[in-house]
Amino acid sequence: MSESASAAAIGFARRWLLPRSVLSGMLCVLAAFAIGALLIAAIGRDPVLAYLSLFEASLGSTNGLAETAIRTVPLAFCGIGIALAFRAGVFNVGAEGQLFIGGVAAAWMGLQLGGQPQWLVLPAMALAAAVAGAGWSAIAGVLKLKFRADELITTIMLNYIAIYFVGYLLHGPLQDPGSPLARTARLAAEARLPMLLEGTRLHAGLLLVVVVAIVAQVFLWRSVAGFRLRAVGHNARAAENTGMNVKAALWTGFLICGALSGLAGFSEVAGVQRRMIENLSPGFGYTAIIVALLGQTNPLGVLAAAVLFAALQIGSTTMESAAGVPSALTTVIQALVVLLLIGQNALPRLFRRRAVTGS
Amino acid sequence: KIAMILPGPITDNDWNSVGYNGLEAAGKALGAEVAYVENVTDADAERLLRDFAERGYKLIFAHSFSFGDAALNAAEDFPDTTFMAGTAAELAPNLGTYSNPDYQGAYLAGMLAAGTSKTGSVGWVGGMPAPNMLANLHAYEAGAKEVKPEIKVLHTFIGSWFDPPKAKEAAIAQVEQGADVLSAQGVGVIDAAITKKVFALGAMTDQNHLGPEAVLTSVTWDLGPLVTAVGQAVIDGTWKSENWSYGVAANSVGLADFHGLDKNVDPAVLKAVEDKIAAIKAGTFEVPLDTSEVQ
Amino acid sequence: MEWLADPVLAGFIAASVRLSIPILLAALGGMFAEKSGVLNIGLEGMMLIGCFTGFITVHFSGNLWLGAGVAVLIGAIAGLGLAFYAVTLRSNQVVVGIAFNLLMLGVSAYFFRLAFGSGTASPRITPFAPIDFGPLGQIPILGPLLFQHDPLTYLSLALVLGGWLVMQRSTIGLSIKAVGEHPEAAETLGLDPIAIRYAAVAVSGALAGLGGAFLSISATGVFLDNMTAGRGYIALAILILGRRHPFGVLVAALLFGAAEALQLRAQLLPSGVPLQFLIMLPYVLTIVVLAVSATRSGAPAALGQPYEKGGG
Amino acid sequence: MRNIRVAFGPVVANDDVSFAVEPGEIHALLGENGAGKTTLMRALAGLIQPQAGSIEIGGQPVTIDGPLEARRLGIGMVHQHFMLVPTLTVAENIALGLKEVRTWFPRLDQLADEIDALGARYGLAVDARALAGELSVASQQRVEIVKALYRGAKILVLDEPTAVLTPQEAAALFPVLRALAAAGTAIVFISHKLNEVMAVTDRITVLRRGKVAGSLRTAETEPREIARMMVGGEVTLPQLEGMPVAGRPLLEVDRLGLTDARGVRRLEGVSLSVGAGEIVAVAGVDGNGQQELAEAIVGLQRPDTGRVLIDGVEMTHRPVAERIAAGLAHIPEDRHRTAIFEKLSVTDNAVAEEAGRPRFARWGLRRQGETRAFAAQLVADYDVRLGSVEQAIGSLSGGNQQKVVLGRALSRDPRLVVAVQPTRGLDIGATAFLQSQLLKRRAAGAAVLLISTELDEVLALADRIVVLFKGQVTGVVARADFSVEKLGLLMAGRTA
Ligand SMILES: Nc1ncnc2c1ncn2[C@@H]1O[C@H](COP(=O)(O)OP(=O)(O)OP(=O)(O)O)[C@@H](O)[C@H]1O
Ligand SMILES: Nc1ncnc2c1ncn2[C@@H]1O[C@H](COP(=O)(O)OP(=O)(O)OP(=O)(O)O)[C@@H](O)[C@H]1O
Ligand SMILES: [Mg+2]
Ligand SMILES: [Mg+2]
Repeated sequence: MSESASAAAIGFARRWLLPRSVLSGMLCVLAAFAIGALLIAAIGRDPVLAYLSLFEASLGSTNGLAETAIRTVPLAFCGIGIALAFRAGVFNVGAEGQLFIGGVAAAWMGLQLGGQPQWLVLPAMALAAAVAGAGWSAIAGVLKLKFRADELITTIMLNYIAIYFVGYLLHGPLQDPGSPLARTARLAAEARLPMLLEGTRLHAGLLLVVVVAIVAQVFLWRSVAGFRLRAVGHNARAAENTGMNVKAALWTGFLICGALSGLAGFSEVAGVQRRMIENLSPGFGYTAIIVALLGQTNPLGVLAAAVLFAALQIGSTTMESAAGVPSALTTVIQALVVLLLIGQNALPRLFRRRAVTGS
Repeated sequence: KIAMILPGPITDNDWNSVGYNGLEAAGKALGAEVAYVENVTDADAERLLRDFAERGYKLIFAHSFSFGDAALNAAEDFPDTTFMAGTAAELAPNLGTYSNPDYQGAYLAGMLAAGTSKTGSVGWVGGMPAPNMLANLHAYEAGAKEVKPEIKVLHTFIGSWFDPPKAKEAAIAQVEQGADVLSAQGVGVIDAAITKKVFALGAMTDQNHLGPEAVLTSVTWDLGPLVTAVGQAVIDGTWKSENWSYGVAANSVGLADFHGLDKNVDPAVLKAVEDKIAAIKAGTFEVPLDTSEVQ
Repeated sequence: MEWLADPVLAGFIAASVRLSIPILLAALGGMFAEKSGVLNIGLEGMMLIGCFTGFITVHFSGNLWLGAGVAVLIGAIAGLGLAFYAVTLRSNQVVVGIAFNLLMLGVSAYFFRLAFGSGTASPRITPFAPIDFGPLGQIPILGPLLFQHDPLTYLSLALVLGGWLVMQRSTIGLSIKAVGEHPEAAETLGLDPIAIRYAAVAVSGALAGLGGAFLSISATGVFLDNMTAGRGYIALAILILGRRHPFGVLVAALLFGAAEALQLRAQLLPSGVPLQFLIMLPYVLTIVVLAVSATRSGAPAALGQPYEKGGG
Repeated sequence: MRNIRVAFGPVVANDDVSFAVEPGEIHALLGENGAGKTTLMRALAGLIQPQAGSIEIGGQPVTIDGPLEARRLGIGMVHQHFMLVPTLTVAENIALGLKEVRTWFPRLDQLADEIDALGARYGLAVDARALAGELSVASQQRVEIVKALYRGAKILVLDEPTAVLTPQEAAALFPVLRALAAAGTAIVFISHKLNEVMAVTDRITVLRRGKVAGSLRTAETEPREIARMMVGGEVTLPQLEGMPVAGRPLLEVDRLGLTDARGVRRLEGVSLSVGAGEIVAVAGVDGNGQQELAEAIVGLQRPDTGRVLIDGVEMTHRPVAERIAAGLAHIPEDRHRTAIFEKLSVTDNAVAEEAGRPRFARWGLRRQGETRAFAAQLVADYDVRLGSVEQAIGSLSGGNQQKVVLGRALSRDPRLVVAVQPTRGLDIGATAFLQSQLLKRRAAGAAVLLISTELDEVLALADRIVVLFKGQVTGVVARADFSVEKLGLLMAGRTA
């Protein structure tokens, strides 16, 4: 398989757009739903009603599509960041913590700049979020590059630390004056992302993430820096031998992931919550790991995987409210979709091998 | 049609169970169709509120202090739907709030704890320092101090809502520091009381079955009357946007049966508690509400 | 020397041990998987399913040991499921692990509701009780460290010793290490890397399952959704901190447990340190220890790399 | 083995191959890179199943369905890439998979004694208690042989055993092989070095493109004929001609000292210089600091004392990129680890060093057309055999990978070439080609530092030879004074 941009685009199209693979992907989703249907029936609920409401809530209505798009934004931001880090050989699973840090930085900046024009406030907030997220990620970077501490572990630990640290800020210095709740004051109108669609909550973060996905795709497959990033990820020693700056590529991996996850925090704060809250993310940063890898660590693929996951998550909670399916079951169905999808990716390869080496 | 979104699992024997039970009770009482979603995160809250509103639910409860914003936003877009948010700061014409008055019960629990303690130290274990938890803690402490001004009240926040093993360890640490009556604001504390052979005060529901020898009594909170009343008001068209509070005075918050363990409590204190309940009901005493941060 | 017998110190030591056991078991399991070359991110899910099945078995049978046994069995089966993906299908081990955790989270909560309904009065079982060693338990330091615990704790410590025997002293351990370092070489010598990896991941699931069961049938007597609360991920850190060696893992788990126990006690003192900083102590400590102690992490050469029969 | 056929998808690695080896015989299996030697032997060792053909052992038809069955039949194979687990001891490596070793508390001490005894019997000194990963390459080789013997090998296959050995080590291996043969073992010996084949084998079978090209008695043939049979044409190895025209020094190494990560002193006070139009060779037994020297010059390791100057500019602590910009090209020893990105395309590998140059990039974006054209040119110029330049380089044979590395290094007209073991494991054709390319660079006025353990290669190509022993220079010999004896002494650490 070639790794050039055009071939990647073909690969992407083949994976996501051509009927055959979409068909088999759909089959997986259907199979997961079929198993889910049995479980739903087992507790005496109506699977048909459940799935109708799932579809309706995620893809079958304007509002559903908008909600799916809203959920796509943080998943795709984090997922693309994680994907680029993985490409550089950096196993950064700290998106969750970076998102929280980015969110709190965005809210802080938004409150500082209250009253300034929107064209100034929003970019400043985004910048603050990206810088803060990258800075948080840089802690893991320093630990890895200076102390050789495994980033898979340090980033998990840093997630906990970030969340508690944000908790401290929201209970302390940044707490909304006059409120006992752990949250910042509400952001002024200039500090909120514009809405895209009347009657829905869809905000401009979607445009931002689509742009980011396209830029990331071009960066990864067409730019020299992206090439070096991939090369370092494949073989750091050879990269060094060919004069590439290995540390720079690893830092890129850490910082991009942190910055994009920080932007996820920004878009949640400025687009959805309109302030920083203690539970900003229900595990976006962790789900994004699955999203990144299901998307083959290809920015556009990640975007597609994020849409799939967003639709699934949106739809499945509605399934709970509309058809009385316990949320536990919707979690099961999500996991089954992932497992069947990766199984479907692997199985044909397995059979092909068998056919060749078999005597 | 009444709906509710809850921040945690309805099986928690705690906050979420109370919400769920209240909803069920109101559903039965009013003959209303009810629906709920559990384990709702702040990120999902607004969407689910809108979702319920869109699907024709006329009364929707956002059963968490952190859903206030979400409810406010949803209320704006669905003026014909009535929203009720748990301890919301800002209200709208179609958004009311209801408070969690279990701190009133906590005051009584504090009195009982002080009246039971032999060591002069009592404990309190909670999940996260949220306003209702802080109110509960401060009231508990005030209640204890009313009975024994010199009493020491130990408190620990374990840093998450649901982590029974950790809550148990936190409680054990308090016992080792001398506490011999524990207020259990989370699963696990009663386990510690059983292991360490001290008393625990249950919360939200009668938790005596979790430790028949250890659970002195529980501060119960029954949301049924409130949900039912709100529902009735909506049906009647008499609903008003205000703070609905059903506490001790409305028999929504109270103490569960002692299951025979009241012999361990100083009779004078038992009497004082009963008087206090009467005073609250009569309106001659108001339990102080204090949600300031600790430390 | 007064402080040696101080009850607060004794309580602290005993609590450190109790808090460390679940993570210890999961990390020990993780060691088997990783030594054989499979990254088991699914420890969290395996703990949770063990926590649930252990609880429910004890609830319906009343037999604590049966509960532990079922947790081990179900954990092992979950391990085999993960191995099917990681070894046979050669899928990305991180995605598979995370997906498994998601699955177990859903499955345990769903079946809990199926078994007990959505009502309020959730059941409680009587957990393992500490064994009474009489005066032995009163020995300063050693008493709370060794003689105040329940049978499952001693089983866990025995498993550390067993893990050491298997890993460092037996032919089985040799084969596992060979498969993790150089599966191709192992295959040329007639070992079956695939089968060995399956077995190692199953063992890791079994141990994680037991670690999870410890939470529900030893540490407490209840089960709650997502009761493991991230301990499976902590175990991954402990595993690396302990350099994938049974004794190293034991020390690292104890250290983490001690930090947790300390944190819970520090909250009771008027220290003026914000609460959140105390709560994050164990995590910060883990990072610091990792940073000062990590030279090379010494991961098996083939860790995370799927193996294809007949050479890669 | 009769009429064996093995195909990997469209690639037919063995086509109707028949091959026989008798007890007590040392049988050479020869052929160019990719001719199918390794594949044939892997089929014998039960690691792959042939699609057609039959195998007989001692006259009995057998089916070898796995390594265990192969072992039962007395087949032992020493693989081209060693099959040792580096983190285990020698004894543990040998114990792996042995049924005879107890499951609990294996008798490793007893095993170690047996291994030592077995080693002593055939003159294969191994330390059974040492970690395999810490042994020298030659010792690992011996361990592999002992491992096969301990498992009762009656048929011993050695796949390019000498490719990684020094001449002395290789020479030391031959008596062992003879002793084994004398004891009745049948030995298959795969090598690209015809002199060794002539010296040690009894019979020769040559494969060409998966088919048997011929089989003959060693005594009745000569290298030229074998080579012809292998490639199907004439080949002669190039030889240095003409006097050195040494111009200004392009590489100066000044009292270099280096300590490795484990704290071992690898280089001490090494000084040398290479002038324009000169080939300086660094000779020495493997592991005497050659790799460290090369890496310090290239910038992959940081020396702690001394200086490195490229074209008069101090580069001791400068990044690799600056050295490349100053005209350095590196052909590293360990291709897979240091030179190539196996999963990236041939194109990407070909431009890895220059991807950021204006020729290949504009505004930070890569210029696809230019890049691909360059790769196509390189493939043509250096005779790389492949399907498409967009193929992953890892799917090329080792020899062809090496050609891409060579092309990448030389196509930008470097002024200084550092080549480390550039012909290791290559067949004659590829070796001749590579050596002629180095000579071409010399003629074009570049400085070439050739680091090699192959004495023949060094003697044929170098203007001067610097000998390293234990990280120190034990002597510098000019071309006029070349002699094998002299070099041998210097390599053994005796300063003349
Ligand atoms: N596992 C495999 N999958 C696909 N093709 C293979 C595989 N192994 C070998 N081949 C192909 O089989 C052919 C013969 O390879 P083999 O390794 O036997 O060559 P060789 O004679 O040992 O070469 P060398 O001298 O380089 O070691 C080559 O063309 C190679 O591409
Ligand atoms: N999994 C595989 N798929 C496709 N081809 C393979 C595979 N494994 C090995 N090969 C092919 O096998 C051939 C021989 O591989 P091998 O490793 O023996 O080369 P090599 O011995 O390193 O070459 P050289 O001896 O020249 O250094 C190569 O052409 C390689 O492309
Ligand atoms: Mg070969
Ligand atoms: Mg070869």
